Amino acid sequence: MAKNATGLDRAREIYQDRSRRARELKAEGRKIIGYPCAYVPVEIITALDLVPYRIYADIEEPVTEADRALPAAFCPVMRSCLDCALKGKDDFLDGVVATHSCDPQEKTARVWESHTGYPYFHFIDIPGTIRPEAVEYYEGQLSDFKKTLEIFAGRKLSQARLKEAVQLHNQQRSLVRALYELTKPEPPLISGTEILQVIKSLLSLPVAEGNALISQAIDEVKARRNGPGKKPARLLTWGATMDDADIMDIFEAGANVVMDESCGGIRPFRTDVKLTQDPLNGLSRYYLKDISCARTFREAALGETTKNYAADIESRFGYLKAIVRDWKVNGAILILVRFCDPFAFEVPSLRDYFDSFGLPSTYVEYDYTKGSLAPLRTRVEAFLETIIR
Amino acid sequence: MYFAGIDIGSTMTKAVLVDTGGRVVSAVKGPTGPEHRRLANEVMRMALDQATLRLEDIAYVVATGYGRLNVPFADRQITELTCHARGVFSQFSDVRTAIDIGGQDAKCMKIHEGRMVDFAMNDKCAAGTGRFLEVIAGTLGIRLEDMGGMSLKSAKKVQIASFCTIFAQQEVIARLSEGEKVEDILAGLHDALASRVAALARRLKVEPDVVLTGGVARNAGMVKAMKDNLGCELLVPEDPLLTGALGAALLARERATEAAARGETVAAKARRMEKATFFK
Amino acid sequence: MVTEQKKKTISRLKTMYSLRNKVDESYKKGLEAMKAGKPTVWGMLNAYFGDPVLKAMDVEVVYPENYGAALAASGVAQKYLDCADADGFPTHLCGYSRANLGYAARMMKELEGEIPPEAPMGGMPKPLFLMGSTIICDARYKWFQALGRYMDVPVWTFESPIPGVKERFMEGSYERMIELGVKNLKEFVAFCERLLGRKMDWGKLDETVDLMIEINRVWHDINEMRKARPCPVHSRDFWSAMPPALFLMGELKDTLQCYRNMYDEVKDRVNRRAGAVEEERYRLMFAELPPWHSLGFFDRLAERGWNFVIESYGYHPPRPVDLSGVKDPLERITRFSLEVFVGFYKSALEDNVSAASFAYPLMGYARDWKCDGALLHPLISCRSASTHLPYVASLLMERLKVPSLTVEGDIVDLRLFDPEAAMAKAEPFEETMEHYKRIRKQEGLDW
Amino acid sequence: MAWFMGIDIGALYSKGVIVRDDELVAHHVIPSGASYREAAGKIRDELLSQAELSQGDISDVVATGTGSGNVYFASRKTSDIVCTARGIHMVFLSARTAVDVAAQSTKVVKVDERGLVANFVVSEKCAAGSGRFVDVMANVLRIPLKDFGQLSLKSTSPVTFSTGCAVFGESEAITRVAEGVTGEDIAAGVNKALADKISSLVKRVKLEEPCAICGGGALNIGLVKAVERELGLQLLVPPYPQVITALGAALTAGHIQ
Repeated sequence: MAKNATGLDRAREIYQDRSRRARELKAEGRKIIGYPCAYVPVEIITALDLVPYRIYADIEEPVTEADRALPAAFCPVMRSCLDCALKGKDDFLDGVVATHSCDPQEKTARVWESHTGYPYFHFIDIPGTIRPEAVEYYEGQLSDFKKTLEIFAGRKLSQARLKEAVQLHNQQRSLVRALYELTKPEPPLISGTEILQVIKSLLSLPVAEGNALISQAIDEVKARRNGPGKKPARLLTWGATMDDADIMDIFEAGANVVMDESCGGIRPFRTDVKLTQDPLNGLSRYYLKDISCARTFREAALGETTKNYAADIESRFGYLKAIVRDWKVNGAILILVRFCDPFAFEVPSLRDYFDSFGLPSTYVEYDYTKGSLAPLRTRVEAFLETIIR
Repeated sequence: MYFAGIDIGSTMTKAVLVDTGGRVVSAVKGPTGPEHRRLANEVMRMALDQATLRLEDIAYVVATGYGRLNVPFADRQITELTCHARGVFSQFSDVRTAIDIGGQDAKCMKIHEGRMVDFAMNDKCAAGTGRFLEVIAGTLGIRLEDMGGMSLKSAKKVQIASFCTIFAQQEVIARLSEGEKVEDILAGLHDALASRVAALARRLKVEPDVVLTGGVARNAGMVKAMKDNLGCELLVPEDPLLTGALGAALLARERATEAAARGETVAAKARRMEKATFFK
Repeated sequence: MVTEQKKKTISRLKTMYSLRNKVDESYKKGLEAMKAGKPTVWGMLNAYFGDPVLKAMDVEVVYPENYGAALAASGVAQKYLDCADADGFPTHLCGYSRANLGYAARMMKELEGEIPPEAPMGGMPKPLFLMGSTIICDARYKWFQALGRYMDVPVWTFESPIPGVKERFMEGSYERMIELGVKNLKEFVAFCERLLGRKMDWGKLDETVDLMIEINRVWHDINEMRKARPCPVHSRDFWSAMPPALFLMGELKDTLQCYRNMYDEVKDRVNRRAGAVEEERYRLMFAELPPWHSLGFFDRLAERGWNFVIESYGYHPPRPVDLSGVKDPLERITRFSLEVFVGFYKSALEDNVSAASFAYPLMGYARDWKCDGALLHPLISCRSASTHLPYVASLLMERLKVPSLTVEGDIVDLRLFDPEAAMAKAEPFEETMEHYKRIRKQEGLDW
Repeated sequence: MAWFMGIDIGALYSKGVIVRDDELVAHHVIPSGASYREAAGKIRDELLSQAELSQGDISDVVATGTGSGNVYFASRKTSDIVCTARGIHMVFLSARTAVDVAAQSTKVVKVDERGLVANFVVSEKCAAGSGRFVDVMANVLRIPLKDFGQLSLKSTSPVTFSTGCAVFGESEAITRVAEGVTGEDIAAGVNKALADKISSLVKRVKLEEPCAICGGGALNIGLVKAVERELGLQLLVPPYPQVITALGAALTAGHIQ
C-alpha cells in the first residue's frame, strides 16, 4: 500500500485489498475482531484496544466450500461470508462476533462457530421488537458480550474507556454524514462509488485511522475541481447491503447516486449513539432501535390496538422522505439479493410509501454473482429511461 | 439523411434504417452467435446494401438489445424496453401495454403517449421466455416455427407440471411415452409459458390496446394462449422480430432531430466499423 | 404407477383419529365464531406462548401456516400466489406467506372482507388481530407486518430468544430470558384485554396452562415409547395427532383424555412388541415438513420395512420440566416455552454442537431413537424448514455414521415432490444403510 | 454360458449392453427421442445384431434409468444407482467412488469392496450440475458437443462462471460473449463451473479413492481434467463411459442366476 496515499486514493487502495491493513496491524500485535452485521456494537471492541473489522461477502469468489453446510437457496451474502471463512480468507481474524439479526445470520453463525477455530467467538441474540422488555434483554446480551470480550482481551473495560470509544465512533458517524452532505449540491461533489469505497475502508480500519481517512477525503473533495459531474437523475438506493463498486457503477453510468440507505452506505452512521450514564444503555437503544434495518419489527405505537396503514408506513419509512427532500432525489432503486426475506417483505409497502409522495421507484434483485449484474444493468437503464424527461 | 437502429438479441441481430420521414428503407435479420460485433457489422452492412447506402449516409445510430454495448459505430445505446415501446407505438398509436417475449427474456411495458412509463421483466428463468419453447422443440425434434400451428390442433391440452425448462423437458418425454398426443402437450406448454408471461404482465395492470411483439409473437399458438390467459384481444405487428430495431431507428431519428434543434450538427459523420472496445 | 395401496401397510393408531378430527373442528369453530360475530385471531406457530392466553380468553385462533397447506392441497394456492406476485412481493418469499398475502389481497381488495368462495375448509375469516412471532424464521413476523397492506388489523409480535449455546450458560442469562418472556406476556394480556374489552380470567388461565403442560407431557411420553423396537408409532400418526398439542386445539380436558387414550394404546403395542409396520427392517427419521399431499408414499416405503420412528422436531413437545412450584401462570408458560428454544442447549454444549437451535435436536433424535437413516425433505419455498438440512446431514454422518437421503419438495407447488424419483432411491439407500450399520458396529456405536 | 442384457433408458440417451461371463459382448447408445419404448426396441435389436444373437439366446434382461418402465421385454427394473455401482465395480475393481455425469443429473456413488452401494448423492434436478449444462452452453456457443472438451483445453484464461444455474449461466455466457470473450475461454469456464458443482457434490459424501468418472460427461476431456484439478487426483475413465449403468443392469441380471 503506497505510504503516501491519502483520502480517496487510500480508500480505493483499501477497497481493493481490504484485509491488508488488518494484517499489518496483526503483525504489529493488534488483535482483530471480525463481525458480519451492523448490529455488533463496535464501540465495545474499540474500547478494549481491539480492531473491529466488518466481514464482507466476496461477489468475485464462487461459493464451493459453504455448500457443505448451507443450501443454494439461502442468503447468498451469508453463504459467501461463510465460504470465504471456510477457505481461510479470514485467517487473520482473532475472533468473530455473530448475531441473530436475521435467520440467515443466525444459521450461518452456528456453522461458522463449529467449522472455524478462532480463539474468540461470541453470539449476540437480538430481539425482534423494540418493546422495553426487548431493549432490556438486548442490553443483557451486550453486557454478556462485554464480559466475554474483556476475558479475551485480558482486561476490564471501564465506563470511561467505553464512553471515549462511543465518542470516537460518533465522530465517525458525523464524518460520514458530512461526507454525504457533499452529494447535496447539483452536481454532487463526490460519487456514490467513491463513498462506497470510503465506507468500506472505514469498516476495515481502526476507528481513529478511519476518521483521519474520511477527514482527508472530505477536504480533498471540497478542494477538487473534477467531481462526478451532473447526470440526468439523482438516485436513492435502498437495500440490505451494498458492497461492490461494480453495482454502484451500473447506477452511476446514467445517474448520480446521492444516498445509499444500506449497510454499505449511511445506515450504520445515520444517527449518533446517546452518551448515557452507563454507556450500555445508549448502545443497546441505538443498536436495537436506531439502525433502520428491516429485520426489526416497528409499529406506529407499541402494542397499538388500532391500525392505520398510512401511519404504519410513515412510522417505518418516514426518515426516507426527509432524505428524498433534502437530497432532491428523483428516483429510488430498491436492490436486494435473492432470499433476503426481511427486506423483501418490505418492498411493496416501501413502494407504496414512495408513491404516496410521487417518487418513482423500481425493485431489482440479483443472486450475488457477477453474472447477475448484466440483467441489473438493463433494468436500471430502463428505469432511468422512464424517469428522465 | 438516414437513421439506423440495430438490435442485438441473444439469438438474432436485426437492423432497420429509416429516412428523414421515419419511413423504413431497409430491414434485415441475421443470427447473433458468439461474435456479436462481427455480426453487428455484417447485419449493418446487409441493411446498407439493401438500401444501397453507405455507412457515411447514416446520421445517427442507436444500438439496443443484449449486445448493444458492442456496436462501436453506434452514437447511443438504449435498452430494448424503451426501443420496443417506441417500435410498438409507431405501429399501434393506441397501445397502452406491450408484451415482448424474446429468446432470452420476457418484458411487459406500460406506454403512455408513446413513452414507456413502467415495465416488468423476466430474464431469470428460461421457463418464462421464448427459450422455453426452443428447448422443448429441440427435445421433440420439431421445428420451432411449426410448434404453434401444431398446438392449435389440440382438443385437450396436457398440463405440464414442471416449472423449470429442464424438468419440463423430462416431463414432456414422459407424457409422450404415456401416449399423450404431441399437439396436446404443445398446447399445454404454450399455456404454461403464456400463464407465466401473463403473470408478469399482471404486475403492471394490463390495459388495452395490448400488443404482443418479439420473435414468439410469430407463433400463432402462443398468441392464442396469451389471449386466453389475459382474457383480452392482442395486436401483433407485421414483423414482430423487428420491433426493437425499428424503435431504435426511430429513436435515432428523434435524438438527431433534438440535437439539430439544439443547433448541433448531425451531418452524416465518418464512422468505421472498427473493433469494439469493452466496458468493464 | 402404484399410488394407492389396497391394504395399508402402516397400522394406524385407533386413538389418533379423534385427535386428527380436532383440526377440522377448530377451523369450523373459527368460522362459527366469525358468524356469531366473535373475534378470531390469525396466529403463527408461537411455541405455546400466545395460545394458552387466547384459549383462556375464549378467542379462536386459525393458523395461516396450516391453512397454506390446505390452500396448496385444494389446488387454489396458485391463484393467490399470482395475486401476491401482482402486488410486487418478490417471488422467492415463503410460499405460505405469498399464498396468504394473496388470499388477504383477494378477500380485502376484491371482496370487501368477504371470504373468497373458492377458499377451502370454509376459508379464514378476517381476524381481530395478527399474532406473529420471531420464532424460527423472519417470515413469521415480517409476513404479518406486510399484511397491513390489506387489512388494518393490529399485529402482536412475540419475542423468542435464541442465544448462543455457551452464552446461554452465562450468569443471569436464563433469568433474563424468563424476564423477557413474562413481561412480554403481561403486555400481551393487556393488549388482548384492550382489544377484547374484557379482563383476563386468571383462574382460567392457570387451569389452561396446567392442561397445556399436562397434554404435552403425555404427548412427550408417547413419543418416548417410540424408542422401542419395533417402533409402535409411525410418523404418519405423529403428524395426524400433533396439532391439538402444538396449537391447543379442542376442549383441553377432552384433548388431554384423547392423548391419554393414545398413551394406553401405544403402551399396549409396546408390551405386545407390535410395530407400526409389519416388519421393521429400517428405522428412519424424517425432517421436517412431510409431503402432506402424497403421504401414501410412506405406505410404499413401509412395504419395504421402512419405519419412521421420529420426525419434525419443531412439532415435538418440549421436554417436561417440573413447574409445579411456579405460581405465576405467565412464568409457567415462559419456562415451558423456553424448553422449546433452549431445551437442547445443555446436551448440545456437552456434544460440542453450536447449532442447538436447529440442527442438534435432530442429531439427538437419530441417536436416541437409534435411526438407520434420515429422510430429508427440503422445501423450495420454505427456507426455515430446509436451510439446516445439509448441516443436519453432515452432523449425522460425522457424529453418528447415519446416512441421509434427500428428496426435494415444496409447500405450495406440490408437483415438485416426485414420489417415483424418491422410490427409485429406496433400493440404493437400503444398501447404504446396511453399509453404515457395519460402520457403526466397527466404531462401537450401539445400533 | 449365458448372455445377459442391460438397458438404461435415460431422459436424453438410451444405452444398452450384452455381457457374457462378465465380458462385454455388445454395447450401443442412441438418443431416447420421443418414445422410450421405441428406443428400447431399437437398442435391443442393434445389440442382438452386434452380438449375432437372437432374443432367445438372452437369459435375462434388466432395465434401469428414467424410462425403465418402458422396456417391455425386460424381466425387471432396478435402480440406476445400484447399477452404476455394479458397473463401475466390474470395470475398476478397486474403485471406491463413481461420478456419473448424466444429461439430467450427476450422481456420486460410493462403492464398497463387494460392489455394493456404500453411499450416494444425486445432484438436485439442476441443469447446471449435470451434463446438460454443457449441451446448453455448446448450443449458445455454436460449438459441436464432441469438440467442446478439446476446445476448452485451448483456453488460456477460463471465464469464472459464478452463477449456479444453467439458465443464468446461459445469459452470463451471452454477456461474456458480448464482452468479446472467446469460445474456448467460456467452454473452459463451463467445464470449471460444472467441475466445481461436481466436486462439491463429491465432498458431500466424502471422496474415497480411487475415483472413476462415467456417463456422457466422461467423454468431455475438458470436464474430466477440470474435475481432476478440483479434486486433486487422477480419475479412472472407463472405455465406454456412457454404458456403465447399463452394464451394471446386465450384471445384476447375471447375478440373479
